Amino acid sequence: MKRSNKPIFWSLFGAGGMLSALVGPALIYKTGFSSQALGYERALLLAQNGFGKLAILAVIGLFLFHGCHRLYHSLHDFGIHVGPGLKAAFHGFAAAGTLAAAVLLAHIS
Amino acid sequence: MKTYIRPMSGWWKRNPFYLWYMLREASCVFITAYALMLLWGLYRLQQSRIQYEEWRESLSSPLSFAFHAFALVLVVYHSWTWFKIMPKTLPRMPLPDGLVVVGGVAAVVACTTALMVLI
Amino acid sequence: MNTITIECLRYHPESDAEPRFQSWPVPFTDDMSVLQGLQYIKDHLDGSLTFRWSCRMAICGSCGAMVNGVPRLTCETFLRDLYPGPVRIEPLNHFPIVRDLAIDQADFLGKLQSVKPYIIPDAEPQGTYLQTPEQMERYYQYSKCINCLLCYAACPQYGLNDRFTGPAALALLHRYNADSRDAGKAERMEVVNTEDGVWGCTLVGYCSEVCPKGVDPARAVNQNKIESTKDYFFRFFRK
Amino acid sequence: MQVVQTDIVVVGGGGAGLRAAIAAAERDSKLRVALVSKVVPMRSHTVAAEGGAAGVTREADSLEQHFLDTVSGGDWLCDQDVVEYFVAHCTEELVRLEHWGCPWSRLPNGHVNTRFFGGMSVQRTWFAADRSGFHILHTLFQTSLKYPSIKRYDEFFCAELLVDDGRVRGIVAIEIATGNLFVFEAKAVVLATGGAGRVYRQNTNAGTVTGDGMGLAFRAGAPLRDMEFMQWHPTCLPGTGILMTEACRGEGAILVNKDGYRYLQDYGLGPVDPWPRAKAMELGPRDRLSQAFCHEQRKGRTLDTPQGPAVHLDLRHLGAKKIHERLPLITEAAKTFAGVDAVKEPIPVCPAVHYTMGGIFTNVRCETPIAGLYAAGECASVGIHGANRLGSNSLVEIVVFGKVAGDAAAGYALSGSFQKGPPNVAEEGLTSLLSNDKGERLAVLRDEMRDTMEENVGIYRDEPGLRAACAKLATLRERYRRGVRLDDRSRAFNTEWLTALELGFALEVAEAMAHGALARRESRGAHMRLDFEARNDDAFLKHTLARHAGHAAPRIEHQPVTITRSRPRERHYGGEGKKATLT
Repeated sequence: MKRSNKPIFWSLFGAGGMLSALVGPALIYKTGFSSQALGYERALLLAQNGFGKLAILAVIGLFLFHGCHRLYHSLHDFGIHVGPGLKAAFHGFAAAGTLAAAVLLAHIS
Repeated sequence: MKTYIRPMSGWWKRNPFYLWYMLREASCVFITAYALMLLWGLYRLQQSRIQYEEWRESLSSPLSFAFHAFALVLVVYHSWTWFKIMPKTLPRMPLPDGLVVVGGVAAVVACTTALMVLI
Repeated sequence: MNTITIECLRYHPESDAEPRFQSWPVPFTDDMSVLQGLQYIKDHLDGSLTFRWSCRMAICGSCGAMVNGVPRLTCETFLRDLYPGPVRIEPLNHFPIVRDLAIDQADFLGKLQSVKPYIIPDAEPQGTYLQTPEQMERYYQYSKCINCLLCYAACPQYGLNDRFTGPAALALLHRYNADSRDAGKAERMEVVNTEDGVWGCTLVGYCSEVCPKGVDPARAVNQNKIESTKDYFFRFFRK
Repeated sequence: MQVVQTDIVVVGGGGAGLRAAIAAAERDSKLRVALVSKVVPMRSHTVAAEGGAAGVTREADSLEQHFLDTVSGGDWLCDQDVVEYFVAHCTEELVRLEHWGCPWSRLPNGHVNTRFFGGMSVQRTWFAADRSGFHILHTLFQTSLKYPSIKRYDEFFCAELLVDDGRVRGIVAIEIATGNLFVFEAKAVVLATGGAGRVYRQNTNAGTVTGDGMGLAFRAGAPLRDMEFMQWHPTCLPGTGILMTEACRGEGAILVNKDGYRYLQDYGLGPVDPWPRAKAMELGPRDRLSQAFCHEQRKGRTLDTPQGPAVHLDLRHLGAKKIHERLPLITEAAKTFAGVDAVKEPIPVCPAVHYTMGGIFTNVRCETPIAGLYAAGECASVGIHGANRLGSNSLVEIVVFGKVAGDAAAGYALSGSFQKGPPNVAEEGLTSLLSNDKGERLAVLRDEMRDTMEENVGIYRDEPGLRAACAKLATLRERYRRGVRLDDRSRAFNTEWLTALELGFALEVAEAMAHGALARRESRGAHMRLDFEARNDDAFLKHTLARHAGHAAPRIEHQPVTITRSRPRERHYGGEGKKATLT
C-alpha cells in the first residue's frame, strides 16, 4: 500500500493552524484596526532581530501552509477533485511564499 | 446487483453541522490572504521607510477594513474550533477533554493579551 | 391516538430509474419508535416497503436511516419527538441504495476486513492475558462500535471519495492497536498511512456526533494522524 | 439457479455459526467453508445477550458445582454426559475468546472478573459489562475475518435443506438482494440458526429469531426435542419485551411488587436474610421467578402500566457508579425505551419469552440423525439445558458446541464425498408465494399465531388451552397453505416474501411446542401444567421428540434422559445459607 506524504504537509498545516489560532485574532486586530501599531522603526527592529525574523517567517510561512492545505481540501469538498499536479501547486505556492519571506528577511539587516 | 447512488452536489447545505464546517474551512482563504498581505508588507519594509508607510496607509482603506473585519470573525471562529476539536487531535492525555479545551482558550486569551500589549 | 405522516424514499431496482418519495399517515402511541412506524406501514399499508431491522434495542446496528436528514437508529428514535411531522425517512447517505431504505454494506465490510480487526498476538499466554482496567480503558470505547454505519452517513469525505477507509473501520483499527494484547500495529499502520487511510479525513467531526453508542471515531482517526506522522518521520531512525 | 460447491455450509452467522466456521477453518485450511446467514453476522441475535457466560475459574468453584447447578436448574431433564462435557470445556472457550480480543470486564489486578447469576451457586459468570453477547459476537465475527477459507454469504436466506437417503447434501438459499436462488452443494451442513422466540408476541428476541433452522431440519426429517420448554425471562420491559439482564440481580438488584414487598420470599426462594445469597431470592432460577410473577399478578399485587402488569426491578441501592460501570446498556435501554432513570427510579418489568430450551435433537458431537447434518447453539437440543436453562449457560454453549459442530462437520467433510446426481430442489414451493393472487395478509396469520402461543402455551398451561392451541395452529397452517397474499411480488430484497417463508417454519415449530406441551402431563422446569402440578419422574423423566408428519400434526415420542451422577431429587432454592459478597 502506498504511503501518503501527508504527514509533512499535515504537520505544517497543524503548526499553522495552531499559530493562527493563538496569534491570528490579535494580529488581525492590530493590522486592521489599530493604526498606531507597526510603526516603521519597531517593524524594522523586529525584522532585524533574530527571534523577530523567526517569528515573522513562522507567521507568514505557517499561515500559508495552513491556508493552502485547507484550500486544497475545500476544493475537494466542493466536488472539484484536483489531481496530484495541482495539489503540488498548492503546497508549492506556500513553499514559495515562505521562501520569499526568508529571502526578504535575510536582506533586512 | 443494480443500485442507485445519490449525487453529492450541495451536500454542505443539507445539515447545519456541515455549514459550520464549511465556515471553519473558509477561514483558510482569509488566513492565506492575510499571510500574503504580511508578505507584501515585509517586501515594502525591506524596500524603504516610504514604501513601508505606503503599505501601512493602504491598511486604513475601506477595502482593507472590510477584509480585516471578515478575517477577524473567521479567525476567531477558527481559534474556537481549533481548540474545541483539540482533544480529538492530541495524543492521549490524562486530562479530561473539557480541560484541554479550556486550556486552549486560555492560551488564546494569553497570547492575545500579550500581543495587544507588545505590538 | 395521534397520527403522523411518514414519508419514505422508495427505490426499486427492477422498476425505478431513480428514487421517489411516498407517504402514509401512521397512527402512533407515545412509546412508538420510527421503526415501529415503518413496521406498521409494512404490516398494514404496504408490505413492499423495504427496510432492515432486527434487535429493536439499539445493539444490532441494522436499522439506521436518515430521519429528517440526520442519521439515526430508527428503533431508538421516537415518533412522539417528531410530532407533528411529517417525518422524512431516507436510506443512510453516501451508500448505494439496494432498495428503499436498504443500502449496500459490502464496501464497509471489505474495509473492516482490510484493517485486520482481530488480535495479532506476539505469543499466546498461558491462561488469560493480564489486562488492567486502565489498559482496557485505552481501547474499550472503540470496541463498542455496533457497525451501524451512521458515521459513514455522517461523513462527507466518504461520500465524496468512497475509497476512504472511513470512521468505523478506522476506529476499530485503533481499537486493536490500542489493545495491550495486540502486536499487529505495524501491519495496520500500512492502512493508516495511505492517502485513503486516516489522510482521507478532514475532521468534519460529525461522525462522533451521530454515533449512537458514544464511540468517538473522529478521535481514533485523528490520533492516528499523529501515529502516522510519527511513523513517517521516525521510520528513518528504526533499523 | 446458481450452484456453489463447498465442503461445509454453516447456516447462521451468530455466535455458534461463527465459532463452527472458525473451528472448521482451523481444522483444515483446505476445507472450503461457506457461512450463509440471513443477516450480516454481527446483526445476529447473539448481539443482544447481556449478562455473561459461565466458566469455572474461582478457587471456591468446581466443575462438579457447575454440573450440579446446571442439572438441578434443568430439573434433571439434562443429558448428564453432555453436561459433563460442557462444563469441562466452558472455561477454555472463554479463555480462547479472551485471546481473540473479547473485552471481558477485569479486576483491578488484571484478571477476568466474574459475577453472580441466577441458579448458580458461585460467582462464575464472565461478563463484558452488560454487553457480553455483543462483545462475544463481534470478537468472533472479527476473528473470522482472519481465515481466508471462510467465505461469507451475507444476507442469504436458507430456505431448504437438501437431504437424500438420510444424508445431507446441501442447502437452497435465496440471495436477498436479488431474490436469486442458490444451491450450495456441500458434504456437511451445520445449522446454527438460533431460537424461535418470535412465535410468541411478547419476547426479548430479535426479529430474526423465527425458528427457521429448526423448521428446516424438522421438515427434512430430523426430530425436534423438548420444544415445550420455553424460557420466560422474568425481567423485561412490558410491551416491547426488551431485556433487563439477569446481571442486574447478579449485581444485587431486588424485585418488589406494588407494595414494595420482596414477594419472592413467598414462593420458596426466601428467607430474605441473609442477603445476598447464591441461589436464593432474586438469584433464583428464571422459571421460578417468572412463575412467581404470575402468582403475584393473580393476587392483584402487580403494578398496572399502560403496557400491562409489572413489578419493580430496583437497582437504586447499587449506587450510580456501579450501575454505570456494570450495567451501562440496560441503564441506557431503560432510559430510552421506558423513560426510567435506573439510578433514581425502579424499572417496571415483567416476564417475556426469552429462550428456546428445545431444538434440533443432537448428540454430544452435535450430530443430528441426518448424516452430515450438525446443529449447535439455541437451534439445537444437545441436552444441557433440560427443562430450564440457567442464565449464562447459553453464551458459553454457543462457543463450546459451535466448536464441536465445526470440528465434527470438518471431520465428516474430510472423509466424505459429494453426492452424485442433481439435487431435487422444490423451487416451486419457494417462489409460488410470489404469484398468489388470493389469500390472507401475512401479518394477520402471524399475529394470530403469536396470540395463540401467548395465551395458551404460556407460563402456565392446561389441557383445554393446549388443545385449543393445537387446533388453532393446525388451522393456521391450513390457512397458510391455502395462500398468503403478498403486496410485494418482486424479487429484489423482498423481505415480505422472506417473512412469509419464516412464518411457514414458525407455524410448524409452534405446533411442535404445543403438542409437546400437551403430551407432557406433568410440571417440570419452565413447563408448568395447572392440571398436573407435580413433577412426575416415573412417567416423564424423558425427552419429548416431535417428528414432522407432513401436513398433519407432529408425532410426539419420548426418549430416555441420560443420567450419570445426579439422581433426580427435589429442586431446592432459597433456604438458610451463607451470605455472599458481591464484588
